[in-house]
Amino acid sequence: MSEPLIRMERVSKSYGQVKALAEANLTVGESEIIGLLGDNGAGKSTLIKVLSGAVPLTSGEIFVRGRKVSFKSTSDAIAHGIETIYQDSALVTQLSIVRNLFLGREPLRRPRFLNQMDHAKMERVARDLLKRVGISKDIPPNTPIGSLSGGERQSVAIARAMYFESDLIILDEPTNNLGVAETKGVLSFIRSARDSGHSCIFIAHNIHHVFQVVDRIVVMRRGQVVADDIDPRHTSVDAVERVITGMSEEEEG
Amino acid sequence: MSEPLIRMERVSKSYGQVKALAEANLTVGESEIIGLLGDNGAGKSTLIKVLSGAVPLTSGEIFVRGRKVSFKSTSDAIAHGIETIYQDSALVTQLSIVRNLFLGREPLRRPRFLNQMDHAKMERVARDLLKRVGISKDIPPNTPIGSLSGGERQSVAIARAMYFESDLIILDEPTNNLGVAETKGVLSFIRSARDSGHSCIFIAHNIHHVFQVVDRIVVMRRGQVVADDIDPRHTSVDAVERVITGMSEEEEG
Amino acid sequence: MKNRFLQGLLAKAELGPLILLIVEIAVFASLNSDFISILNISNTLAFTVELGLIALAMTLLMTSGEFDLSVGSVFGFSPVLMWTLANSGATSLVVAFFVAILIAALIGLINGWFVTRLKIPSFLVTLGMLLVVRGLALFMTNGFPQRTWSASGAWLPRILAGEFYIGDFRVYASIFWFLGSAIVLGYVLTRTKIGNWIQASGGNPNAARARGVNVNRTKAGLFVLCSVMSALAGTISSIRTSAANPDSGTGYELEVIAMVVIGGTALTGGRGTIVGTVLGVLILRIMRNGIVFVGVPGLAYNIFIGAIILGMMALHSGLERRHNAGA
Amino acid sequence: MKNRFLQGLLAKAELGPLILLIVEIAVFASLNSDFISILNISNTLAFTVELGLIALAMTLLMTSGEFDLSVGSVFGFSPVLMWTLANSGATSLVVAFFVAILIAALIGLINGWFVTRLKIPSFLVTLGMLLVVRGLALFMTNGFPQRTWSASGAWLPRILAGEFYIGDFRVYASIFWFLGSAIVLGYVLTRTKIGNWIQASGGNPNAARARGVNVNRTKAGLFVLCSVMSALAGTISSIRTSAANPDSGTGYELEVIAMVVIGGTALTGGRGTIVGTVLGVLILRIMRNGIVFVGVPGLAYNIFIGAIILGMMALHSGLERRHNAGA
Amino acid sequence: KTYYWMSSGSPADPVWTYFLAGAEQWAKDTGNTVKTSFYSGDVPSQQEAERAAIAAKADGIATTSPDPGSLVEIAKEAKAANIPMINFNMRDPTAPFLAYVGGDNVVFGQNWAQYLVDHHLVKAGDFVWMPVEVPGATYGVQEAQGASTVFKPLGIKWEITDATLDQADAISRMSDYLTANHRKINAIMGLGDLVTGSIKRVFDQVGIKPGSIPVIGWGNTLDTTQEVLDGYVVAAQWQDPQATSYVALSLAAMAAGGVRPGFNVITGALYDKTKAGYYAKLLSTK
Ligand SMILES: Nc1ncnc2c1ncn2[C@@H]1O[C@H](COP(=O)(O)OP(=O)(O)OP(=O)(O)O)[C@@H](O)[C@H]1O
Ligand SMILES: Nc1ncnc2c1ncn2[C@@H]1O[C@H](COP(=O)(O)OP(=O)(O)OP(=O)(O)O)[C@@H](O)[C@H]1O
Ligand SMILES: [Mg+2]
Ligand SMILES: [Mg+2]
Repeated sequence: MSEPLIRMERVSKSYGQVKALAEANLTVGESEIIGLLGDNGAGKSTLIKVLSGAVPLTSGEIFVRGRKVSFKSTSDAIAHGIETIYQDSALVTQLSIVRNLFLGREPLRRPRFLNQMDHAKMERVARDLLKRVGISKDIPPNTPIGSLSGGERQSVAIARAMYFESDLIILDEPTNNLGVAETKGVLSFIRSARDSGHSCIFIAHNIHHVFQVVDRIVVMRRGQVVADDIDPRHTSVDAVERVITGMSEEEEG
Repeated sequence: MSEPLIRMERVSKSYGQVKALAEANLTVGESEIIGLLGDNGAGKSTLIKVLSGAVPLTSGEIFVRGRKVSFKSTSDAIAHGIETIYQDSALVTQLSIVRNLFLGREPLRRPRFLNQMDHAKMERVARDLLKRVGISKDIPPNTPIGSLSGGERQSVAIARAMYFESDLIILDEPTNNLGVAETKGVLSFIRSARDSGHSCIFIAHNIHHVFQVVDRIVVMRRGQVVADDIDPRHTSVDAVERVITGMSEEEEG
Repeated sequence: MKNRFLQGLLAKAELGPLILLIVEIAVFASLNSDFISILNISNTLAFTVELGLIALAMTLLMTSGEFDLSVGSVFGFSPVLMWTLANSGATSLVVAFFVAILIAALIGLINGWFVTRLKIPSFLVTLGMLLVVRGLALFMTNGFPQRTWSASGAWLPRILAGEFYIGDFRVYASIFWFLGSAIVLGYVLTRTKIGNWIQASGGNPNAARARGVNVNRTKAGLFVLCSVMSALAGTISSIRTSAANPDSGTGYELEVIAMVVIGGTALTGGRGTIVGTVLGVLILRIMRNGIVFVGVPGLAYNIFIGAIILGMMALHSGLERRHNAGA
Repeated sequence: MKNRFLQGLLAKAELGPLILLIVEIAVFASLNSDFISILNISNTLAFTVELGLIALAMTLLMTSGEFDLSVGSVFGFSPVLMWTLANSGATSLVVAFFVAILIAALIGLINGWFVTRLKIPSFLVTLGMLLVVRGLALFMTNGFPQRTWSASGAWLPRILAGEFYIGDFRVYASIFWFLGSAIVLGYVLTRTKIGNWIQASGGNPNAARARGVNVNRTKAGLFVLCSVMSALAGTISSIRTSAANPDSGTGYELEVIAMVVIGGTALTGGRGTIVGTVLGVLILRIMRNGIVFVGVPGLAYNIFIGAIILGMMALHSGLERRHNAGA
Repeated sequence: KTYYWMSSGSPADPVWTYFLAGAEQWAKDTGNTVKTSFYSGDVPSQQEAERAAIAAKADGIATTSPDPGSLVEIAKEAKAANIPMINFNMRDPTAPFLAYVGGDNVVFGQNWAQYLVDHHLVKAGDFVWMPVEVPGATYGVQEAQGASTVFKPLGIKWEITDATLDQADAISRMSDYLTANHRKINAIMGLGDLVTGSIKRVFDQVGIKPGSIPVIGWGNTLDTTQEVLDGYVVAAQWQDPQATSYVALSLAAMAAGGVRPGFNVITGALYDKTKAGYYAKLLSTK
């Protein structure tokens, strides 16, 4: 077997006394969609925060395509092709949709006087993206995030990940506040990302959503990965729920 | 038919140009659980914000047990027995779980010197409540909210509504960030609330959750109530989804 | 209950300032042995507790997410008003005192009204109020300091700022006002319903409002408290120093806020500690006193005060980080 | 593009201050006809643009969620340093100027370092720095004002603060510095990548960091900008008034922050407007000038300034509310 | 030996730099340690510091009074602790100091007003503008009080305005006032050194010719001596700032050595164009 895209080995993370991650292992292959499940406080968000450089790990190692990496900040992870959509969809409420979409990766235009942004391009791309995630078309791209509904905000965060097609896209509960139409948009986005050669980690509490798209299900409990090779095509929702709640130890499909 | 607990008539609400509510009507009976569905931006949160006194309505009328009311603030609504759990689970991150639970309704103890709080009672009740909502028992009640996971925070907000048993409990997407075990806790709480004579409005995007508990489904679209008498026992999930997305106008069960 | 209270006192937020204070005292004492003489301690305490009274009220106000730049001007204005009334023969000193306190309360109310009703940032409101009150003091007196007849016989001055001797140790009555206020306000902040409301108002006003907490009234009340305590401090100081100058109190606002913040109260609201403020008050005042002892040249005085504030903050942040290690 | 730029200028945030400014000018002009005389306008502009330079930089800094209380002390310190070096014969005036600017940049860098690396609130850091820098200026000069040889021939003073006459209307070169800075900084804030980063750093620093924005470097850079602009303003002012007093600039920090806030920039960060700041600068300076013209009693000056700040804020908030009606 | 030199003034006030220079000169000449400090009119802070000096067992203290009457207790405590305390520059007659060195602000104010009247620069019914750095500070209050004893009987009106201790701001405010009121102002009395020393810049800014409005006031800075020579200021008050500090510390040292001074030293002189050169020379050899 060749080196996977991502390999996390015996990764631990403590917040003071709380052991949020206890020697968790995870691999993600090329063009693979992983569904990461687990109850509240299982450590899912912490795992992907470590992987995206948002918090430093206490111990353990991370490899990208077999090369050991050490992320000091999210920019490091972004530079390695890891793009993340956080659970609390980290948007700047005062800024407009367009500005949030391109924050940190603003397209520039000539003349490069003081790095001016290419507003025309930004707006064009934004309109297109908003349509793709199914946000209603009457919201102009320069609306401030602060006046959007919870679901609309989530959609903006998704649109951002769509645009910056990275090797690995991590989505922490992206469908949480989404309605029926928007959810369909996200799920189809995940599928098309895989089809064009990207990998995804998809965290969600709605197991039905996970079952619809992922190639492989990973379950966490109390900071550890307790099952990492559940095939959604050969397992029932109920069986996975039992693994999540720990009612049947190590039951896999 | 005698007067229902809540009757909202032709309620409208505009944010500047945006018409978030356009003459919406809603009734809630005694001991009834309403499931409020609708896509992102349909106006669900706005409707219940108006009902809970958080935002003033632009036009329309609200009746509680047939008496016309006008809520100037959330305290007015609370005084009329309407308790709300917001979508963004309005907690104070700097304060502890206990203090958040009782914020605004602190139990006092004798001697009433400067209204001292009854810490002993508060902690006792808090421990009990946290157990009932299924939060892991090793979280002490004086942990600050800021160090809880997203789902744990939601559970705290639920616990609060459980304690202050009001006539009407409004839950705006309470199961969003919840895991399997916690979701079960919330759903069973809703059922037991009804059984003890309280009414509930339950907003969720996960239709499966809604189907498990509610007596009646109300669907909103573009600021209006487009269906208000769907019986979950005689309708399929798919049929409701079509009403939500507007693919089959006015289709009811 | 007692035990838990003590435990609360020694919570992490106060540890940094406590260590700072101990280090500071050790350094100054080693440089000049007269530094911990009875005379010097008594002397330092006198003015310290006056500023401390303001800092205590400011702690609550800052916990609720606001602050008040007008405290220094009220500190100067209130005694001037009191003595002007008393000297003019219009009223007795006692009545004049209560009138001054009442006017101060009114000033606080106006601050609170502007901030909570009109939603103007407290920075601007209280800066405007600072100018108005300072101007009023000057205008009312034509710039002249007021006579402060030595009021040794009257009961009010005795209660506010009378001298007592405990052996050789001279204390002013004001220290009891300070200690009393610290205990009551510390109790209010940590143990009572109002305290819960204050913290919630500063931490997440929308959430607090949604729970039925009257955020506006809470904040307005704290503005009033802050003004009244400043007026009390000003009156006490004026009686003790027998001076009532329309200019006194200039610049105290920044010093008081610095005391509160050094003590560990968050500038952004939501988290406050009275014990920390008491430590912060001592840290800053002892620093000023110690610098006189060490004999820093007059013109370099500010360099030292500033450098020490920066140094202490760096140390403070180091301690905090060690405490929260792993986060 | 041009059109959109103009449209941006007249966005809602700036409407309130614009109306205030127009009302203010109309009121003063109707009360005293000399108010809009050429002499008075030229007089008013001279000092206005000097403070304005600082306010422009402060706008960017406050948009990024920080502020700087040490600007006034740098304003005083830099010219004193420049003249001390030049007068001692150690260097030429031009070299001395660049040394002073460099030292100011260093001061800004230290502020930025303390705030971003040690995570100490900018209030405390810059308050400490204010004291240190002010103390340095006093200590270095022994408190004596520096001789400012009338440098009419030299090119640097001419470029910085030379006089020009347009008919009877006297303008100083500094107005071009101000206008130039306003245009460049307004452009940076609204049209460039850095501007986007500045707003994001103030609005939600965690979100910005998660997107790979270097929040710390952005803020540190703005602290440097703020110090350098203060130094520039101080030097210009010193050349114009031929005075280099170690204490000049005292209290400017509050006035500058008030200008920025009146213009519509949020005290809490995330939202800033250069056009608003230009209006805010004019509003406050014209108010000070106009009050003298209307002839309020000398000692009541501060009462009026304060009351007008409060009144304007009330009006401002009224306008805002009307604008956002329904929300 | 260790002496404390404690000023109620502001380090920003140019005149105080000359007072300070006198104290430093004395320290150098005598080899004693002099600890200097400024309190900018903050009474409680100054009282606390004076008590700290007493607690530190100073050999002697030279101090100015922030406010007449405010150092009574302190002087008593110093006396009790056997520490000689000399009052200089700002007099506090009610406090039991050993001696006073300096001028009398009330008399100065009176002299300025009298000078204007005697030289027919103002007459009954005229208006005099009195800018001051810090309204309410004792020196300005006392000077205005002195001037009023002359002006009031003649029906001469005056107004005190707030210039601030910041020179750029002071020039700006004074220019505003002068632009607005130049038609009604008959004379200007600068109640402090900073405002008097800024007159030339203000006149130049507003375009008023030197001498067209008579100016009188403090003259302890090179700026003012130059203004007198150039005709902007008709007469200015000299106060011997360096000598005042020097003599006050000398008296303290003398008392510390057991010789108690039984006298006060009164300083000051009003100079015009003819004598200004002499004082300019005195000041430039700081
Ligand atoms: N900043 C923090 N400080 C202290 N403890 C933390 C912090 N963040 C998370 N934790 C703790 O670490 C554990 C794991 O949290 P994490 O957010 O990774 O869970 P999760 O699986 O994402 O849960 P959820 O489904 O509720 O989002 C929890 O017990 C949580 O309380
Ligand atoms: N404060 C506000 N200012 C301006 N527009 C707003 C505001 N709050 C809501 N809206 C708009 O009103 C409409 C209804 O919003 P609302 O939050 O009620 O939707 P919702 O049904 O709760 O959606 P979701 O499922 O995403 O939470 C949306 O278009 C939203 O953008
Ligand atoms: Mg999570
Ligand atoms: Mg909603």
